[in-house]
Amino acid sequence: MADQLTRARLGGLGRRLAGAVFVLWAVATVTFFAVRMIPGDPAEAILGGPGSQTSPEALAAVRAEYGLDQPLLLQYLHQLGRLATGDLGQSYALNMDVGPLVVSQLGGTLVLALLSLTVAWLIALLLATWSTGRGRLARQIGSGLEIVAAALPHFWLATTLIVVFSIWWGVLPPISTADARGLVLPVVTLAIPLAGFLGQVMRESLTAALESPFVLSARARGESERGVLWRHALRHAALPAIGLSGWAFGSLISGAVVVETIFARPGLGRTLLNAVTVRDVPVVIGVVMIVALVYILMTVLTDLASRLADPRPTTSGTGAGA
Amino acid sequence: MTPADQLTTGRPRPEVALTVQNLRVGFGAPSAEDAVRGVSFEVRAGECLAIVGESGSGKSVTARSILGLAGAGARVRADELTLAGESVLGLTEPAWRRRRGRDVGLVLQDALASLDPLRPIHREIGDSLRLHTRLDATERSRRVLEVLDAVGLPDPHLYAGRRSGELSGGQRQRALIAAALVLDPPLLVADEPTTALDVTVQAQVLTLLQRVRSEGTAIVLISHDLAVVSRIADRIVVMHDGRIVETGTTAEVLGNGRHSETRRMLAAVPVDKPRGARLAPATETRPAGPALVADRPAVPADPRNRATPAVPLVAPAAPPATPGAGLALEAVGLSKTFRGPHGTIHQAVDNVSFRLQRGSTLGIVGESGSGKTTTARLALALTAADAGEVRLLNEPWSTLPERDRRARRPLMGAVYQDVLASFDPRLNVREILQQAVTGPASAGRARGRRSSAARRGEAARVGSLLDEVGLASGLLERRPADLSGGQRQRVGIARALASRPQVLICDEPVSALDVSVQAQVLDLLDELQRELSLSLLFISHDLGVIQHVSDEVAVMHDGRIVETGTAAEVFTAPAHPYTRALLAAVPRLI
Amino acid sequence: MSELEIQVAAGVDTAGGAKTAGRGRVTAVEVIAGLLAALLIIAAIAPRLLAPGDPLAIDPRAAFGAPSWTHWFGTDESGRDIYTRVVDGAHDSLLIGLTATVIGLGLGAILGVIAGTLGAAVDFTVNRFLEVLFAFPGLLLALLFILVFGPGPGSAIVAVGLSTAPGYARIIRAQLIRVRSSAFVEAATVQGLSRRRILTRHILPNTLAPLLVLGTLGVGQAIVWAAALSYLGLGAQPPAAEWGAMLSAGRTYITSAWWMSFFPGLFIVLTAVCATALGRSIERRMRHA
Amino acid sequence: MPRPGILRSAPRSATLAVLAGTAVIGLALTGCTSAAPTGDTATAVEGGTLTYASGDAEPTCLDPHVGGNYPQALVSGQFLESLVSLDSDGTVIPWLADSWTVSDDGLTWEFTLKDGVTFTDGTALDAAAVQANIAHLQDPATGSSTGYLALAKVTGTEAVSDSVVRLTLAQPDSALLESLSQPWLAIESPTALERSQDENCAAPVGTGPFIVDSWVKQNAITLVRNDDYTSPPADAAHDGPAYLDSIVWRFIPDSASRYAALQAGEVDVIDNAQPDTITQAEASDTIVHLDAPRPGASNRIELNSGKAPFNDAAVREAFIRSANVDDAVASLFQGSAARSYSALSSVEPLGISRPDLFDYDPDAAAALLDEAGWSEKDSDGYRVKDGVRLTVVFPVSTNQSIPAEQSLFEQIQATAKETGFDVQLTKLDLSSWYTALGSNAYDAVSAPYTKVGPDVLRILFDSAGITPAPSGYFANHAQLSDPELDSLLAQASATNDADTRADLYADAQDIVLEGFYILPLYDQQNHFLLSSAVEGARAMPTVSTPAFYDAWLTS
Repeated sequence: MADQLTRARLGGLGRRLAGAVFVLWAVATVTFFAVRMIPGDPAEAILGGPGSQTSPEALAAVRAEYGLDQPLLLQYLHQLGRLATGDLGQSYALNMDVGPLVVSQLGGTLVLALLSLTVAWLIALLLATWSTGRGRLARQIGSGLEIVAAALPHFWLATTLIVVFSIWWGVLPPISTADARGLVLPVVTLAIPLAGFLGQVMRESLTAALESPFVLSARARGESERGVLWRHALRHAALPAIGLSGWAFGSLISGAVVVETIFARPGLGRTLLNAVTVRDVPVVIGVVMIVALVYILMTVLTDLASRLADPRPTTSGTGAGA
Repeated sequence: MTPADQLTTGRPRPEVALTVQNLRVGFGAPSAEDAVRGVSFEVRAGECLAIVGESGSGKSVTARSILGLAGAGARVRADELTLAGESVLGLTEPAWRRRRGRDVGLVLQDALASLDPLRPIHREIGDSLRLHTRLDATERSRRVLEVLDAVGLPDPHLYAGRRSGELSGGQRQRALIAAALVLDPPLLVADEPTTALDVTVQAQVLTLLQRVRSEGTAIVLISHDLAVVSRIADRIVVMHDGRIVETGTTAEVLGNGRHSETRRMLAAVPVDKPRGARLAPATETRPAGPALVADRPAVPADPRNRATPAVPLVAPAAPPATPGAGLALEAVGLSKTFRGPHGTIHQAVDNVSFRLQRGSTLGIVGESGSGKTTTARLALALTAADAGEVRLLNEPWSTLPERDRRARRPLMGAVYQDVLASFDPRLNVREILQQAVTGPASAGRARGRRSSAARRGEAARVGSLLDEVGLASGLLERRPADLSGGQRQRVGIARALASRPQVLICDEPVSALDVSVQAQVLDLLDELQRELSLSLLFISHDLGVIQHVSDEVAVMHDGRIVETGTAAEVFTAPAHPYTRALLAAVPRLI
Repeated sequence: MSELEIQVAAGVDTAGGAKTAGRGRVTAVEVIAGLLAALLIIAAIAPRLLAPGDPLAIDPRAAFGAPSWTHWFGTDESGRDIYTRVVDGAHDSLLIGLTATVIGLGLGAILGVIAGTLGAAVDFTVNRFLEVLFAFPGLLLALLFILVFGPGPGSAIVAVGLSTAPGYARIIRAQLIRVRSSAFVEAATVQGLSRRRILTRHILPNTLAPLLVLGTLGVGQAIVWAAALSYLGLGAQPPAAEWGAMLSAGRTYITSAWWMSFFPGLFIVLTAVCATALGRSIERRMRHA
Repeated sequence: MPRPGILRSAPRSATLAVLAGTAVIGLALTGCTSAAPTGDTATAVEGGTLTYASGDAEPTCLDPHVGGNYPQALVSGQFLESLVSLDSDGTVIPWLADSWTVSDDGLTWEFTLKDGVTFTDGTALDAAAVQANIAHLQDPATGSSTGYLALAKVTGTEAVSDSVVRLTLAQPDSALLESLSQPWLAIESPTALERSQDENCAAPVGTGPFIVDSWVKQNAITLVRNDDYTSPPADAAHDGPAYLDSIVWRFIPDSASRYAALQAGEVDVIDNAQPDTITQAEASDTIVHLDAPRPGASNRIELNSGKAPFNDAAVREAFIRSANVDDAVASLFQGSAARSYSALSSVEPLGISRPDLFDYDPDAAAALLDEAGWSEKDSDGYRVKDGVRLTVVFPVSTNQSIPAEQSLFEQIQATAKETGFDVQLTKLDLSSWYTALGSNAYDAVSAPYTKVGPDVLRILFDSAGITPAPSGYFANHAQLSDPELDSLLAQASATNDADTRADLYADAQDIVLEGFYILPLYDQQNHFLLSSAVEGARAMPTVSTPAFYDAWLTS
């Protein structure tokens, strides 16, 4: 029985890994063929667009350099081969290897995303705990705040925060700085809408937990409201929100596209937007691949975290990305 | 049960554990009627007082008010509310908290949900010690193991670290009781402590509670089930509509209940009532006239309408209609396995054979996980058996391809436990019945072109179905979600009857119902069987119900049928040890 | 997970929590959301009723006017009245949001239904496909689409529709599977109904019933997303009075004329909030209907 | 959206060939503090870090030999130097070359290099180094476009001595000195040039006052002072090393963030300042405005005379008269840009201005249209002729037109509508914009063009410019095909007599302006905003890039 279980778990892990590899392969394939659908000559794009007065010789040289003169299938296989060895190719526009570029931009985005996730968690927790068990008005205020927060577009929030905190009051820098001050506004910008989503889920499960029999049992033991909240209900409330962290990461990456541009922060989002604007295909593929990779990683971590927080064997996982 | 240590610590007991005088509890607007309206009782040390009533009678609210946990919006007033010799009226929340757990413990119904599923049980139990004593961690854990041992949890060292989900039903109910007893409170409030449990486990828990009482702890036991409380209660309080309608010793109440509500409840208990005996007043089974659309009309004041419990409509020995006229349903060597989540294999049904005679009832009884529901699904040919065959009216059934079986499906109806879920939520009663009346036949016809005569015929049939199950036609436009539990089950039965089936598969059709509603439904099924010569496959975990409805009984255990025979044989002279254990555990009135 | 799935998940519980409010009773939130929705719809259909001016009428001399009695929301860099433009923009913004939602919902419904009805192999394939789409979180899929098909309002609509489709598909597939294995479908089988009839009479109607709720909740998110693309210069372009484009145009002048971006943004938020509130309310009512 | 300079600058700088000695780069200063070199070096404070925030796109390569666009010029001017420079009057002055001679036939140039100059990697500046640079620029593998074109006539180099280098030309090129003054032809260490292109792009080595210390992509380039600096241009305000310890060169594409950062003191200098921030800056006493318009053509709308409806001069005139540009410029640019009535930048001395031709006069416009047969109006108020609406398709490049300019077009669209023009503005990314031009799918277009000297007219209006290059690009967007104009421009570029040349260009401009082929708007905008703590910063008189050699920070 135990043996069977172990084998089953190993099998699950294997399936999981195979699934991750499959998704990465599919992402690479989709992206490769999608960008080949872009109208226009990639060689021209490499040389700076149709306006750049390129000579046929230069085009031919570029085609040869980037292997664009080979049949599409061969190019695709080459691309896969390179990806398998971690080589993401050369940026058309940035004159450097995509791998190191993307890796160098990953750090900033990860710091931003993880900080935002933490802050969003804190805000959501505070709001949920404040507004739960205080009667209908508090619940409605809490719920209303969450819905509004979830509806706030990053770009508008960022702009409004800059106007208020940088331009009117001048207390926080509107751009990234060497110290942590520059992180405040971007993190708040990303955290507030996310907190709206997390808070909705958290507060609902908190409400459900507070109405459950085990909380009644705890109260019947003489547990205080705070004890009920911290010892019992919060953990249950956190479960679905933990499960959402994979999704949250994805949404933060989307947000980073906007936030990094507005706050002039280095990072994957800004790199991606620049690359899309100038149609720098290898960089787009590189960013997409690394985001997919990190995203898959995050969903696995999320699953693990969910399992740690909820060791019940019946846990059905989160379904995020899986 | 292990003869463990004393459950109690020998803490001195107050003579009177609880005094309640004129308790009133209201919710919502001050003008709204109170849920509890002037309840008074007293519980002494070492006494078990049972509060009995159907859902909505106010018994749970009363119980929770004793712990000051009636809820945030509740208005609790009383002339006196004394707990362990101290008045708790108007206590502040912190003061309440100091008493809860120390002066009074609470045991709830569903231990799986009543213990935090994310925390090991030793933490849950230790919480009381942490909150009310100054014991250090080692002392606390010693006491936790002590009390777990005392409640009869095997190997406390091993189980203390588990979560409620990793324990069996009996184990976790013991753990829950241990959590309430760890501080040895003079009073234990047990709110339906055995309701969701299998009958054998229920018996063990009742025995445990008996021990608790015998050691001097007062118990307030809340239950809807008179049979359960009769085992351990010293005195019984019957509640109805927020009032106490009857109070007395257990023997008095059970033997000589005076109030109509008490009598109704007593009459409705199916156990030991002969086959064919009415459980509910005839007017409630099929209320005549449109006025009677509710489950329980106001208790009639007219003494002629008073329930006459245990009076058989026909001679109890009278054999069911036309037995031996052939087989309605026959199962031969049914087996079914399921694959578990981690590749484990679970044998749900193992070589099960049975025969259902025409016009009779075969009761299948078993505890949870015994394979009875899978058996029902196999009989309905909703799942394909791994081995074996089901034959319907001596013709192939389970071996037919679904396409061919469809034409024969009208011969077999089904009544479900969760009847609400079995209705398409988009349809109202009329649409549900209409569809059932039209049945698969309409699929062949041109859509929407049925003649008006045919439509009139359908409408008439829907009306007569409603009559058959005793529902007023005023309910036709309602959706099942807006009906009461009993009404829903009647709609479910009407739907099952719509195709004029010969065989009815009833899977726990009354388990979700209050005992008096259960009585009405059982009576109804009984009458219908007689009138329509139905053959019933009746599946239930409740031996009382099975005993009451069945001509023949099959006892299932771990996927196998361990014993079959006529109801009389099985219930009076059980051959298999498991059957004997089951029967011994059945709670009976006195 | 997607924003939508969260909204749906949270909405279910909200509806449960709202049981104290009673089934039929109209809450204050619903009244406000309903009024706002009505105003937005009027603005989209007949903007002149709410703002009689010309949204494109320029008045260079009145440029960069702060909010005042004559210009409630101020004026923009060309002296156009921002209130008039915001009202006028309701049409484009709602249309973009609606179209994107219809595309997303339609694709999602097709994928979800295909996955749920055409057998295990198809289900497996569609599921893997959705997994792959989910590995392009959020805006990524939309950006990729725009990279291929070029920026513009049309691209933005399809891009938003495409990136929301996986979320819808998963909700619908889950709903379909829930319905398919529900007791009432089994009951219909027992009644002898054919597979096709069960599918068309019970499974599909019950699966697709929540589409209205999904759509309402989704419109809010779609408007925000489309506005984000406009903001990044990849969607609708100024001087189109689309809110995202207005906001984008206004951002240039944020240091001197905050109202140019504040009010369009405010209406994006209001619309999204309104959609969420209405979606939840419909959900609650359908549950109790 | 800020304008990503990678794309925008390529065509502009690619043709930035400088004609002989006619460029005068204006350096207008507004605000209360002078940011120009004041000679007030006695009070200069050493040390400090200056943070520069660029709204242009981040260069992909810091070596301006590679490609050669404006963002590269902006930053490379801090660490690379050219052989010659221009002073504020447009006169060529010595820089790395102390002196130069030209043979009578104009085919041989000899440059004598400044003594004792070394590159920051220790390599000496000598004739071989200049040879290596020219070879590098002319090597197709380098991928130079601007420098490559500027050296098109140079056929050979020779080291006459260690300090004298000789260039041999195929044809006389009176623009050679101006070409060599451009940052795209700066001289780099030959040792460094031998590295791989990737390495050289990351940190080119020159003789300049600063050295590339690090480059964190998508974030900042850090430049540190060259303590051994000895080679300031002849018009510099001081000698020796720069005052600043270092410069942090950041990329903040969002104009509002950029200005907010300047306001908050997070950065000291920003470029691409928007009109409203310029107005705010001028009201503030902590921010100084530096206006440095670029040379070449003025910003203007070109009307496609190659097809209907603008093949009719009356319709062109009607369009121009129906557009209220003055009010629009006043409201949108709030005084930071002056209306232009010329084909050339106001810094071009040979430009002529014709305010009389560009009055806003809707009545006259209506009369002209009536005469031209566009007398009917449809239900939307647009003019129609033979059932065809009077439509002006106007693709706008979001990369090349700043938001205020896009708003200007919208205002023109609105005022022209009153007369009955249906102006269809479509905002396009650069690639789609080029496609629209290449497929002749436009009636009006605005394309900036930077080139020192009136010879820009030949590129923009010579009929040869109508034929697209193989890549589809062409410069004569007005599709002006007039043999008389062609001949005037040819004569002007051949003559050596200044007066004749001026007359010929004036005649040519009259043809362009009086034919209503273009609607001039204003000079190509190039505004810097500086914190008032920054002293001594200036824009180079060559192509208006900022220079911080003389700059210092008041504490």
